[in-house]
Amino acid sequence: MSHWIILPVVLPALMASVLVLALRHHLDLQRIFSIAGTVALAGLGVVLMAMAHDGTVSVYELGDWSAPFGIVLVLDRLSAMMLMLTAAIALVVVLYAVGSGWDARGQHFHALFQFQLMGISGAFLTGDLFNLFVFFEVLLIASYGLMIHGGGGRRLRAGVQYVIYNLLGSTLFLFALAILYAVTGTLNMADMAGRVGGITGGDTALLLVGAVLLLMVFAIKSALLPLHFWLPETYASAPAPVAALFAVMTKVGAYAVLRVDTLIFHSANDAMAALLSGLLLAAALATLAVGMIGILGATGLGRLAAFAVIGSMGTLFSAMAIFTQETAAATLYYMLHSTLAGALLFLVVDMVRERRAGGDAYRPAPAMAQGGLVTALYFGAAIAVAGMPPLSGFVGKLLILDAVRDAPLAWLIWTAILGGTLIAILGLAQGGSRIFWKLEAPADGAPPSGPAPAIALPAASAFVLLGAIVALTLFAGPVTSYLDNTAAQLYAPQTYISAVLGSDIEG
Amino acid sequence: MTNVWVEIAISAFLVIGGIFGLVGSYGLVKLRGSMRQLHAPTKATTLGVGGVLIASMLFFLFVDGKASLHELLITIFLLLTAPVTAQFIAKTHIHRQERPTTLPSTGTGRPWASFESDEERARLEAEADGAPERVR
Amino acid sequence: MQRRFLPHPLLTLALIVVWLLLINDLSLNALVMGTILGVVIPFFTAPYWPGRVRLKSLRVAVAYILIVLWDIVVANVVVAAIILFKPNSRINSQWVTVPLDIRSPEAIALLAGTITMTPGTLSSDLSACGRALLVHCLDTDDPDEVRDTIKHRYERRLKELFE
Amino acid sequence: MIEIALAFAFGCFGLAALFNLYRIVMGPNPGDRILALDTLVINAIALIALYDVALDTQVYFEASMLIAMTGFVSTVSYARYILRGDVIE
Amino acid sequence: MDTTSSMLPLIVAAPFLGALLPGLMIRAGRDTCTWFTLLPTALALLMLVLHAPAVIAGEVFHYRLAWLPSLGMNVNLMLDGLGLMFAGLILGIGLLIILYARFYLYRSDPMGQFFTYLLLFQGAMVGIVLSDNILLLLIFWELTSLSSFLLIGYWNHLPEGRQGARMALAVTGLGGLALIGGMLILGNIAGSYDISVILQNSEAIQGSEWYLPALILILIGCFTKSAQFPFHFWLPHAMAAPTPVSAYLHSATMVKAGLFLMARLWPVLSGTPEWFYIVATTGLITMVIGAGIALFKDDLKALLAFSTVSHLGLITMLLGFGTEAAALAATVHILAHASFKAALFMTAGIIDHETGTRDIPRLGGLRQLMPTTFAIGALTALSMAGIPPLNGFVSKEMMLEEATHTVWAGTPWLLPALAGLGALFSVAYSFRFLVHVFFGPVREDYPKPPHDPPFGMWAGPGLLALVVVVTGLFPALVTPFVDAVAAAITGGHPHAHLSLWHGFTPALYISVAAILGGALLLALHRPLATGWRRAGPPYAKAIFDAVVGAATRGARGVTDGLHDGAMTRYAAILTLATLGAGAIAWSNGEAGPPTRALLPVSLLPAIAVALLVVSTATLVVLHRRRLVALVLLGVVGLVVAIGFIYFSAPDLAMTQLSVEVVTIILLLLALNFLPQEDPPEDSMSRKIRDGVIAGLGGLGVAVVAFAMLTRDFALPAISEYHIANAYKGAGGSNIVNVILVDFRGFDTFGEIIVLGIAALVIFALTEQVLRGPGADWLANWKGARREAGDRHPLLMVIATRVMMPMALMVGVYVFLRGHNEPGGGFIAGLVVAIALLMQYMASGFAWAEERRRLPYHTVIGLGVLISILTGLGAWFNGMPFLTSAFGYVEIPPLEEFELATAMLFDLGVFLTVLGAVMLALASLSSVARRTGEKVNVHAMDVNPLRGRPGGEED
Amino acid sequence: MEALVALGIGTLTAAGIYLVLRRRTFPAILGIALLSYAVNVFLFASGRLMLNAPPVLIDKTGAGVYTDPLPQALVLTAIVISFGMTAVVVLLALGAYLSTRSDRMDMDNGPDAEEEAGQ
Ligand code: NA
Ligand code: NA
Repeated sequence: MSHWIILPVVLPALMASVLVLALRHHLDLQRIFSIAGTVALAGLGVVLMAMAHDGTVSVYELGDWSAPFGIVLVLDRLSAMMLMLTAAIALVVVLYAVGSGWDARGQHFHALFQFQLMGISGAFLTGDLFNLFVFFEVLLIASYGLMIHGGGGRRLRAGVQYVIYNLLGSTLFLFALAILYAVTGTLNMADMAGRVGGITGGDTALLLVGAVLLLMVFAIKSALLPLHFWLPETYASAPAPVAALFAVMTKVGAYAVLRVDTLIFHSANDAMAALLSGLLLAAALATLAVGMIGILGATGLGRLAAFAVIGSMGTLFSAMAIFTQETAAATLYYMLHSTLAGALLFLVVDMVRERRAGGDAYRPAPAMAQGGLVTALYFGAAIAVAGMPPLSGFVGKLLILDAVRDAPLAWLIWTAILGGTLIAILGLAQGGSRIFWKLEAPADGAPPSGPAPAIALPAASAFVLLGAIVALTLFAGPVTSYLDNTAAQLYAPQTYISAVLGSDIEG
Repeated sequence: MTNVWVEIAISAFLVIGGIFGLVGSYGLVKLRGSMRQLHAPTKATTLGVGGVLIASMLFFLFVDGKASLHELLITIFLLLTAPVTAQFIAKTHIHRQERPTTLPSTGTGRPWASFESDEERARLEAEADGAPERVR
Repeated sequence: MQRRFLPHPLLTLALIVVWLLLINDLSLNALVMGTILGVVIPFFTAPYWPGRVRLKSLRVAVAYILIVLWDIVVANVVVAAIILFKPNSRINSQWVTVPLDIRSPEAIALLAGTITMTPGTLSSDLSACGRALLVHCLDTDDPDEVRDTIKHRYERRLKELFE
Repeated sequence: MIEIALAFAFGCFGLAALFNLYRIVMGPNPGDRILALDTLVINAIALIALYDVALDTQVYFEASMLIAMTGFVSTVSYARYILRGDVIE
Repeated sequence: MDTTSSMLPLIVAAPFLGALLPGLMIRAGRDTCTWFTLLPTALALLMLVLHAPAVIAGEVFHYRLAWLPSLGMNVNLMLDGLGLMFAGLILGIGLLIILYARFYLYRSDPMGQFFTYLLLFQGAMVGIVLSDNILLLLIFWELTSLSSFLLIGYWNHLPEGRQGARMALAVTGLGGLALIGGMLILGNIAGSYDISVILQNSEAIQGSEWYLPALILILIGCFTKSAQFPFHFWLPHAMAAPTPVSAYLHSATMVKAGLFLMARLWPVLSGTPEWFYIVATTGLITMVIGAGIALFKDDLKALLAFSTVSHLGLITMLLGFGTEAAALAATVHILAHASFKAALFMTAGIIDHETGTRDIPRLGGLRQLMPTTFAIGALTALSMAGIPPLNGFVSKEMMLEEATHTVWAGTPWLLPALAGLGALFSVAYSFRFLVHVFFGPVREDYPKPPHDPPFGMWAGPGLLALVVVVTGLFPALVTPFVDAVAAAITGGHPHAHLSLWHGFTPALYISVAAILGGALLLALHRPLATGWRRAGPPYAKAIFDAVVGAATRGARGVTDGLHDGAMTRYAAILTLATLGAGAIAWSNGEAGPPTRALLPVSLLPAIAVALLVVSTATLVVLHRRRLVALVLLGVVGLVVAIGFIYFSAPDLAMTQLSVEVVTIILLLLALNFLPQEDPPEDSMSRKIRDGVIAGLGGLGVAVVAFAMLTRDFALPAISEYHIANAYKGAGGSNIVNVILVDFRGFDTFGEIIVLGIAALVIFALTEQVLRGPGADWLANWKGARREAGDRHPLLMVIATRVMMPMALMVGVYVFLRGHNEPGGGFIAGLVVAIALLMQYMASGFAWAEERRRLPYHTVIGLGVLISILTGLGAWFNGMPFLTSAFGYVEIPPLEEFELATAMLFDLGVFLTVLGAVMLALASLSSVARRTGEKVNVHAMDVNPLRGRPGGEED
Repeated sequence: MEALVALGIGTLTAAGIYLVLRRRTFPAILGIALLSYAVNVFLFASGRLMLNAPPVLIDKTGAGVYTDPLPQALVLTAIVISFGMTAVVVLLALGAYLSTRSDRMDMDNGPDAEEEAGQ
């Protein structure tokens, strides 16, 4: 048994404890440790990607209790990739937070940040549904702290909404878990996968309710309509670097849907697969519409970015909801892309807020300092978010359009995605134009431009993200081939199941 | 079953406990006025729970044959806490429903503690020993 | 030294008993553990209990406990009768001021507790100087008698016990 | 005989709980409700002790002890709140 | 015939790579910057020219590089006649434009930025015309939209610049997206996204049911890009761009991308009636309308813009005819238009630059003042008018010739008539350009004294004027080239007969009529213009603005309306959505009858449920009185705990009880600063609405709960293993605790992390709030209620002195026995916390803190650390994280007792819980102290011994 | 008995939802608390109901009748987690109130709507 698998959970936890215990009063040391920890997490991501690369599914039996009786962590291509993505975004965000000084605007930023990473890592790795709940809570509560980092009345009030909404989500999660346990008698996902097929007759209503409620929980995390309401105010109010990290969090929801559906529910029975797929698709298309409309209807860049995230989740899910291997591969590509793009956009939003006299709201303001650089970054981010060439969003959308072409409602998905893109373009152009182009002369006696905070590290972080997006575009070939294999692994769950349960217990 | 007298004793304590518990709570309903009602639970606490706990001790001692005295702990605990809770509730009543004039005089020159404001107390104590309270 | 490490021997003793009751068994293990805890816990909580309390007479203490227990039983019956059979209109509730001779906070607390635990009377407040106790009587026609009973039956013994 | 006595006691404390409920619902003062809750706590302790005897088990003892502790603390907190506002002032 | 050329990617890449140069070189001066912009363009042009002879000879060059093979998106390039012509135009005119721009741009304009955008555009454009993969083409296509957006918005301090840029982006963006759809369909029909493959599949494509959708979508793309009616309106507004951009993008190149694509896909799309009617008709309408509007535009650039629209319509119409001859004509006109129109734009730019205005009514008489400019303008304008012997005449004749041969919906005269009308307008506005600007008297009131520009500025248009004349006089010079292009378009072997004189054909008559009519129209211009202004059609911009404005407002309305921060509605929607989805799921499955024996109903549980229901209902009814609500919450919690006991869950009951009391205290501490009551703000309808939602929710949950409770596990539950192995495998007999610290210790690990984080969040939050505006408010805060005296009553203080140590002991007890009996680290942590709470309530938090300060952060960090290290300890046994070990120890004379690493883990839990609760309390207490609350010196307020000799020091 | 428990869970849920839909943070928090009671009991009930069978081994081999211990462990975890969450949300609501002097759940929308009170 390789201990590498547990490290993405333990390392950030250890780091956070040390930060709280020993380094509470030393910001510089906190920064060094936090960055080092995040770098190490990225290193772990590489190691785990390598471990999973040949298609092996590795299982880590916590407490040496075999599945399904104990909790197991499971590493496959998908979880390794998600970890890598998380670590990459986290590294950029932590550098940005340090560079922009955000981490010094409240207590415990780095500890909360590390805990957040721990929660996300655990969610990607665990092979147990209840343990997934626990890690959801870890990442959520850390996100509460990060969301209100820096304080301020509006942020706190938005924080209250965010927390209460998610508490409702957590409640729903427990309802779903209870029902699923009551029917299947297990919590281990692989074990449950083996069992659901055998649930027939009078238990199917309960099973379906459990499955649907579970997906609704993930839909909340993924901000799918009509469960997305928590997101706009939260993301717009959160410190922008935190919102950039949150770009990963919505993907945790998407990951969970993909994992749970492909592993457990997809092959259970056709009626269930159709039901889940239908509900998800309807939600996805509505999400897409609302997200894109929100981009156009936004009155500030922060809110625009928030709706961009919603729109991207709609796009992502309109492919995922078809639940074929091809759509899964396309979904994954778009997931990588939209995470990077969303994060980038939020970093740009922060750069604007830090420099522009009018903040990120659409009202004329004097030119901001370092405006050229920020404008260029916005342009790149907007292209990526809109899904225009030449960046990976375009490739992702092409992949999605291509992958769903045989689906029954392909025309609708196409229309939604393409129409949504147009609205997004309009909205992004409007936003950019109003923020960066429409200037007003500074008031008499005021300095010609806003404050010029340190830009080297923040800009470098943003450019790293932009570079990653470019790389994702340039190396679309190898990336998609990796993702094709990942999707293939997802749609051949027997490997996963036998790896978890051992060859002696057959599903 | 060991002994009929033991059974009778256990049963008796159970019945006594039950009756006093019931009467105590009935008092809550029947008696008019917060202060009067406050008397009722004392019965539930003392003879009510006490009866049941004694019955329990006897039961485990004689029926199961093992000395089990930990019920005493609960009794001790209730005896320690009941006066405190009762006084606190009485104080809420005094605070909300009574005035210095509706209560008998203390006969000491100073009011009942519930009516003496923090400032007044601080002033008097500062006079007495010159140790002002600190503000943080 | 003793003051530092064994600030309240009575408390230590009580805690050992509590531990044995918790374990609900009289074993060597339990006794050892109980003693350790009985010493360690008061050591840590000592700052919250400055000063120390000495009981003057074990005999008085035992007598006091027995008297109170008996009074509880009797008064319970009396009060139960009032609750069950006396209409509200005929219940004569009164406030009674009990001037205090005892000064030790522990003694006052014990007196107040006794008054409350014996049904029919409730100690409701102290005077701001701590020299009078406000007692509520559920049903009495003679407040002075109540006051005298409290002073003679309980306070006197407590004064013996503590001061 | 013990069974009958147990049933009687159960009935008494059950009815007592209903009386408590009446006061909890009707109030009228917060203090009255707090008192009723405090009494309910005591009745609950008795019920659990009865349950222990009925089932011939001691596994719920700690729970009833904890009820006593928490009941005390919560009653005092409610009262302190009314008296002072800050519970741990 | 197919040859691989590795130079093709270089041709495309040169401008992109070159785009980096101007930005860097601008520091070296404007000339250097210009040189380094010319360089990549010239290199690319050179490489292109090297291929030209072979291409004209019929060779096709290819280049292939796998990019995203699984999708079929690859860097496949192709150079044939069509590509050659367009690439040549793009790069050739590009050179002239760069040169021109060097002199056109003002000193204040950031030139480096301009040239960067220009080169990006150039590369994208070259990419379009050299793509052999439609997905790749799409990328370049959209890139032209983006770079055009930047170029139009180059002068973004001008509102016209910003609006024009966004309008262009919106329209061409719309087209681009339609194009994506169309192209994907096309590729799917053909089975490949490679153009060379698609072109082989004309029958499959035209026979497919998806042909029409694909056609329409692709044409939307082409029409928007090439400004065809009704998408033509963006082009005039793009004129807000600096003139080099107008000349380059909006006349010579980008707007031809749509034409290019129609030409590129001509073999597979054309030849059907759909193609004919859509494309030819659109082209015709565009031609006439564009020309008509151009006549009435006073802005020189607007005039040229609408003229461009018209000419693009002309070419579109020719492509729509679907014949080889028409394709030839289209080719020739593309060349002709590119040459004269670019020159005209530059001329307009010169006039603007040198006179300070391009408003025709303010101009006139420039013939003498700007002779060179006049010469260039006259030649190119006459070509635009289709006057022989200029190249515009050659192509216009070919167009009219084709029009006379084409029958529209059975009406042979319609096309020639309308084409003639278009030509007439065209003559009229061309003459107007010439006459109203250059002729007439010299004026006194030019904004700037006009004079000819420097050589560098007129060199470009001059060269183009030369081309206009030469190719007009000797059209045969370009015949082989035109043949090659037309061959590439049609896939056949057309041959052009280019000449000025074709004899007396109907086309010639129309031409003559158009010239005469045009002259007449110009003569009548003034009254016509007045009429136009009065009754003219609505400005397209107004319509577009109205549409986009409405869309934006609508979007804002929808967005802000839906996401108005009304959390209560969000929660209601969440509930209803859950109920809806749950109901759908439920009805899709089958709910069977009970499969297990139900427990009989007995009196006490019924009473308990009654207690629960009634107190919950009371809580709801009285919830506005917050303290009362909290008391009722305490009742509910108590009943739930008793329920856990009744149903055999002592651990749960203990946890529930201890958590609840701490929760209530936290709520009380917070409530102290909050309003004591909810204002009566809910209408009855709102209450009913919420009541219905809540009732449905409760009903749903109750139904599911009942179904769940009445049916046994369908399959044996995994917990059977836990029961069987708790003692054997983990050495504990309290199975719940064993699950918590061993079987599922990882959950518990996560759980304490949650608690630890909660404490950190609370701490950070409190710090933040106390540094914010809330602190000032707190400092002046006066509680709403009158405070009773006697903060720390004697009775409580004395009782606590005994009870607190006892409670601590209970905590230790609960901790130690947890593995085997109900209890454990978590409950113990809470019990200890409750014990400390008693102390805090007795004498106050700060008082207690001063006597024994607990370093909460350390306690929490230590707790988490102990848990982690215990977990990691297993590694030294070669076991996974959290593997426990246990053994039995005997120290004489004591009896043997068990030691398990799980208890160490539980210690971590204990510490974390304790620290977290205390930190939360400390935070709230620090809020309270900010109100100026005093810290007491004495343990109790009333102490008769105080101040006496020998009295207690408390 | 099962029906009674279902009734109890349903009542708690309904009350919780109703309170969560109130306009002020405090009742919403109470609603969350009630909902977490509801879901805790529900989760507990997923092991079905048994009397007098606490999962404390009488016989070390595991022989005997015990109620399902797993849901109990899960509920314990859930209680702890929801305690942490409640503590955070209480403080957050308080912080929001102290900073803005408003304890409304709903926000007056829009980024332009209100500048932060007091900031
Ligand atoms: Na009494
Ligand atoms: Na409680």
